[in-house]
Amino acid sequence: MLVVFAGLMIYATLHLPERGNPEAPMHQELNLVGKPVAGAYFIQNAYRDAATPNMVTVVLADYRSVDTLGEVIVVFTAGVACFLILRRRETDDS
Amino acid sequence: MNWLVEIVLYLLLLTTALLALSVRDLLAGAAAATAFTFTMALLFISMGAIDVGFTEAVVGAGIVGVYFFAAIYQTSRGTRD
Amino acid sequence: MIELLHDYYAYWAIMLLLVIGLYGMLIKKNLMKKVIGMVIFQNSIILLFVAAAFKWDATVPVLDAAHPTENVANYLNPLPHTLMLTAIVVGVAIVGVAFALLIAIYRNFGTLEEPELMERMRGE
Amino acid sequence: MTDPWTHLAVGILLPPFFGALVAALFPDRRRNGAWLAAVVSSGLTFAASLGGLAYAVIEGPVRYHLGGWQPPMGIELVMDPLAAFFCAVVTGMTFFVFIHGRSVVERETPHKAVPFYSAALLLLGGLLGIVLTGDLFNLYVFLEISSLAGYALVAIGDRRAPVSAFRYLILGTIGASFYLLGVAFLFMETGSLNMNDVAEVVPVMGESPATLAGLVLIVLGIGLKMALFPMHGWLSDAYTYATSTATAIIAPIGTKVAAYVLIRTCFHMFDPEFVRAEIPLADILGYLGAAGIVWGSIMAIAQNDLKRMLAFSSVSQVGYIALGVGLASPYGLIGAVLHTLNHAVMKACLFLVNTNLHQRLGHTRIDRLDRTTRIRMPWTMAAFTVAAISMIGLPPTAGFFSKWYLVLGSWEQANYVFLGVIVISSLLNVVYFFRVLEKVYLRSDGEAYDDASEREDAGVRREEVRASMLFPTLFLGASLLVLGLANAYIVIHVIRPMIPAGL
Amino acid sequence: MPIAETYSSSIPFWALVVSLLATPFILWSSRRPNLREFWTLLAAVIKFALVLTLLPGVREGRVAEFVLLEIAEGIELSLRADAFGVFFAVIASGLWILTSFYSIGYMRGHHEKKQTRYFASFAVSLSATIGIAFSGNLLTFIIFYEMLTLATYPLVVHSENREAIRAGRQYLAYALTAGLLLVAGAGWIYQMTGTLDFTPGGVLEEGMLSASGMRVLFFMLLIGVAVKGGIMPLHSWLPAAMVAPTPVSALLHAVAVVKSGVFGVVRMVGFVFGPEVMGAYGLSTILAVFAGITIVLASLIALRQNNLKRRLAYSTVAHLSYIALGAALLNADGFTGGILHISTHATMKITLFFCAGAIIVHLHRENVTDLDGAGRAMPWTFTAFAIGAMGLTGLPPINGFLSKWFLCMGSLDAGAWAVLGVLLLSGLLNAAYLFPVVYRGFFCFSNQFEGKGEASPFMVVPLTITAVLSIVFCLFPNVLFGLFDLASAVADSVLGTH
Amino acid sequence: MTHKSVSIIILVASRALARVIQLFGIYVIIHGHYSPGGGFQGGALLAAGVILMRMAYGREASQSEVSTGAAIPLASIGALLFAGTGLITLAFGGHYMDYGAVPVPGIEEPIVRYYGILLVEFGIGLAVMTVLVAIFDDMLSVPPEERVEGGAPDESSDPVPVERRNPMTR
Repeated sequence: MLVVFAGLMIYATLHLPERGNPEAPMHQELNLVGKPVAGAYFIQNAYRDAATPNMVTVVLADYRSVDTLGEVIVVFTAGVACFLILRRRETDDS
Repeated sequence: MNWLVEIVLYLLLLTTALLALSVRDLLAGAAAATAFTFTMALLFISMGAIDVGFTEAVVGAGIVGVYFFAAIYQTSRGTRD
Repeated sequence: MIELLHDYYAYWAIMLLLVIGLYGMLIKKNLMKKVIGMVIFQNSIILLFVAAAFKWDATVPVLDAAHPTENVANYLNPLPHTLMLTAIVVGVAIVGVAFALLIAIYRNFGTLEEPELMERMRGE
Repeated sequence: MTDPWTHLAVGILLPPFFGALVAALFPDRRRNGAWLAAVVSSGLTFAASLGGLAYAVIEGPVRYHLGGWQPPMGIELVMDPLAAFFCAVVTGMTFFVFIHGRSVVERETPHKAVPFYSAALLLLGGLLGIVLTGDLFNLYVFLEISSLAGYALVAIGDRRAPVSAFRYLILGTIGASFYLLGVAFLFMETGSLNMNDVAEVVPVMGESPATLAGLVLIVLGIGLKMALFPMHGWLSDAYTYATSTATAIIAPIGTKVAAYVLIRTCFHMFDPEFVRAEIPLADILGYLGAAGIVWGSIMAIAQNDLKRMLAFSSVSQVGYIALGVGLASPYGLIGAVLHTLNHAVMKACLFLVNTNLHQRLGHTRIDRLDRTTRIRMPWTMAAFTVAAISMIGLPPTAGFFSKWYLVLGSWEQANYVFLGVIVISSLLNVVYFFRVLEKVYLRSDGEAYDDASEREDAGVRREEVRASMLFPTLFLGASLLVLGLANAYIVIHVIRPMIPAGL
Repeated sequence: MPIAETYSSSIPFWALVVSLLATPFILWSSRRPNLREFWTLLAAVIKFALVLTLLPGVREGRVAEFVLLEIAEGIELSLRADAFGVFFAVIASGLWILTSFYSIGYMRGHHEKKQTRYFASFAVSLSATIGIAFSGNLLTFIIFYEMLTLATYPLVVHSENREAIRAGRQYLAYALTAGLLLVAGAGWIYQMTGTLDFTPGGVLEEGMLSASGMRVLFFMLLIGVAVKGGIMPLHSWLPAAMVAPTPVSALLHAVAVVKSGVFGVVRMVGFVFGPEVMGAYGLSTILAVFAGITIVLASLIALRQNNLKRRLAYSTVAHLSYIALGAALLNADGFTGGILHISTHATMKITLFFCAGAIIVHLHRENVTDLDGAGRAMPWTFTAFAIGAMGLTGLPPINGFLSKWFLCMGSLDAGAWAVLGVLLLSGLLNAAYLFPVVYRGFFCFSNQFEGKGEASPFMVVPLTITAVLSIVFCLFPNVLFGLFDLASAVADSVLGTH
Repeated sequence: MTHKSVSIIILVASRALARVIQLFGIYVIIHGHYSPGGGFQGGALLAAGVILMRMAYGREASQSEVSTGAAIPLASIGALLFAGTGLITLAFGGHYMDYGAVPVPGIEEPIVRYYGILLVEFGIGLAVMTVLVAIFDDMLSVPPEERVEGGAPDESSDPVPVERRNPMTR
């Protein structure tokens, strides 16, 4: 079954845009219906918007800051989860 | 030239992945998994994703590796499969 | 054919990795092996995103005066990179919780082998 | 410049997260503070959801741009009636379970009440994020928040709980990763992560195996999270071995939100016609749902533990929702959405009853329940009765009406299999609920029915659970009747506006 | 087709809920039996009075309507007190008063347990029955139909022994399956017509479905209602349910529940399918065949029953099919006779059950063969029993004669000789299984009941009243409530004749 | 792992290395605007330093940096710093997380965003560091030799087929 799955996946990838092609939809400035595409916008405007050269940082902490907030909360959740699962009595101060 | 390096890295990835899953010593498996993530980090960097590569190196090879060892330390090391 | 190989070999390798990871998660009987499979599985998806962000002849997404930003093809797409930063962190969090569960299981049942575990659970 | 009420979108999302973070600050001896944080924040977000629902229904959908960035750049929250409705359902149930849980949590998870509340709130926040977000990747992040919190909540419980939690984690991760893989395909094909953009681009782009693969992977991943029929294995153990409050929190809402994503993906992001024409995805979903309904019911009959029975019944009820989605018609959607609400209320009520029983009796084994149970806890059992009747789907309780719409939808498409399944499963529900009711209300076989046993019954003291636990149970039970009678109002004013134009 | 003038009135609603409102009071005063039964009687009297206030309007051809709320999209929870509904409601609520009195005597005389649950369930059942009577559309009907199922379940399992629990399970299995088929069928009809309102003459039209589709739909709905109506082969829960206390058997299993079933059959035939569709697709023949077989078979089985209540139960099964048969004839006399039989059978059969209950409580006898000489101990009771038996057989001057007369006329009218034969044959069979009881009571000498007098007046008075009513309604069919006019009005409205 | 190592080389090397790693971590957080790195990577590095100390010196080491009991509340504060920043922007009438909406006199909007990002990165760093350490602590909260108590399987019926040797000391 896994082999079949692999075959199907590889078949599906054949219809993806070629790797590294700058003409791929996600690298365009406008998409098929004429709306701006995020990646190009970030490259062009990141420094202007936040005075920070590292585009990844800007995207991370400004454009998509809620993703990052979610990420921090995921980490926090993991901490709470491990606490719940593993820790014993140590915090028992009664 | 660049993509030759990449192919080597891909092959390394496949090797380490299979190795990590097939060895019977879990500690060796964990080491292989760490190698896998580290190769992954190299591959990221070779593709120009320096941030991702850096993170993968710190986290995958560092923190996750430590967690692996700690978990194995807390449980058992041998396995039948 | 070479063209096809050149354009798509990365994806194929990624799909192979994916299936290897899936195999580890579903077929392997040792729970630690399942976690290793999970790491492989997640990383292969991350790799797919990063491979998708790749453009030939482009530079890293850090502003560089030598490359004007007007030409988008000069820089790699920073969006997937950002997403994958998050995905890596999420992956670590999951692995951490998985280890916590493994330790808890081992404390309770003294084994991480699935068949034995099932046997001992049935005894409850 | 913007209507201040549009901030309700983010107002729904934030309280649980702040609540979780603040709750974690309390030391164990101040655990009541954590409880208060949980109740207050879930109450706040419940109020905000109701407000948001009213706003979305009256004023139309809200698109809230987080960080002030336009959608393809930034992330947007979409608070349309569908999303607000699901938020209200999810937060409402959690709110009542929190009120109910105060003493139970302390007893069931000694010294860990604080992280318990924190994790529960994170679960709630994650689910709300899934519902509200309009961004594919953001959804993944929230999905993982809720999943991680879910694993943690499931892992505390009896000795077997970590094992079931680990299985849940493996399958949940596969599900979430499939989802992410699907997102990768869609992203590479369309160049956008915004659901709205994807919805616009896909028809222009035309069909492509890669897009289809993306869709299938997303549905597959969400199906895993939703415990859709062949992928339901994790659910029963996870619900059974967890503590009762944890189950009461997760069970009513966890699978519902996955169902929501399914609705969003199949009807909003992709044109329903596309879904129907390219691959019989909707049909497959429907038939899987039907299979799940029957399978879950049969398994529920075989169980001896009340909690486990309810868990299998969840598999079956999720099947109803999938069946409604699979019908891919207005009636099907109405049925699915209405059933989400009804089932959430029913399951919350039933699991609270389960908790109450566990609190007083120390077990929830069906073969050890008898009429003294009812004499001791008459109100709890009354709530159970109402909820059971609703689960069976008898009028005028809420459960009947969601089935009614599903029946209408099945007739509309002349799908006799679905129709038969709905009928048969109701009968199976009768079997497993009346088995309990008979035990609780009637004498067991051959037991003497005379004055002596009457006196014996009179000797059993009434020891109902405390008011803070009883009130939410009864409230949910009573609201089943209200929901049943008010369903037309809900359908016309709230659910109708959700139906996408394409259907 | 006469368009009934409708007016808005909340009386049907109040008539419906009054017994529902009494339920909490009944539960609350569980420790004070007198107060508890006071509530029951109060509710019964108020309900009857409210139903009676609807009567004049209905006789003038006006229909009280009350829309409570929209119960599902496009469908309202509407109560319509049309002639047929009021007809049924008058019978059910009127007999409830008598049954309540009788229950008090019976339950106390028999030292039954759980009397509070009993009275509460009884009150809810009555509400559901009135709801069925006044239902303005199929969905409302289904809602009350299921409510009735649930409310009577505690009554069936009342004695909580193994037999009762088994009977309860059987009852639930039959009734809930039936309810689901009704739901499914209702969904289909709504899908086709966009309405579920009960319309005189039917909502379905020829050509809406293929012949086989129409038959399937008819079977779904028929099975749905026929389970409660006890049409064979779906009758078997009814004799099993005779383990319930006798007043339950009397009111619910001779009047309210089973009559709800046949009421539903008539509603389906006359108000959903309509005579044209019924005739065009041969559906009436199907119904007639089932009903006819039921009548003969059930009568034959009744002959073999020694347990008095079971014998009466099979008799009930047979007589319910009279009503279905009347509806299946699809002409004015048939309809009138069938509908009239709802009322006539109610008074007669309740008399018989009351008698059986009195015998059980007072003489502790359940079998027919043990009743030698009982008539001398309980002359009133056995006289009443004789009247009921005569009525069921179809002898004048008991009202059973009247309805049977019309049924026979209808079958002649329709040229259905087989139906006529069935009716006559069943009359003979009725005599064969009922008169032995009377015979044993009065003419077989035994002194086993030496010194036993009549049962308590709580029981004797109601059964005397119902027996007298049986006679009165034959001699003066329009007296008090104008039942005959109502029945023929219903027939007219369905068939579109004047 | 849970106790102080016996090897002097490990002790000295880890102490030195840990400080370097932590310093580098702080640098990575602050310099994330210009080069790869940011709150997460820096936080992970800081955590790595602490974990290294704990691995070498036992569980009680470096408690002053991240104490075991206070880790989760500290993480909560870190995340609150992040989420609270968004709340401030909301208070100034912007959308959630719209740093530009905060009117800081004399500073242009992009610069406000610049500092907003920095603030957020600190929050991330704090949360990530503490949580990663907390998970490590939790994993080692019960040393292997004590773990028989409280729910280990019945030893008499269980032949203990698993290795109990400490994999780290081999």
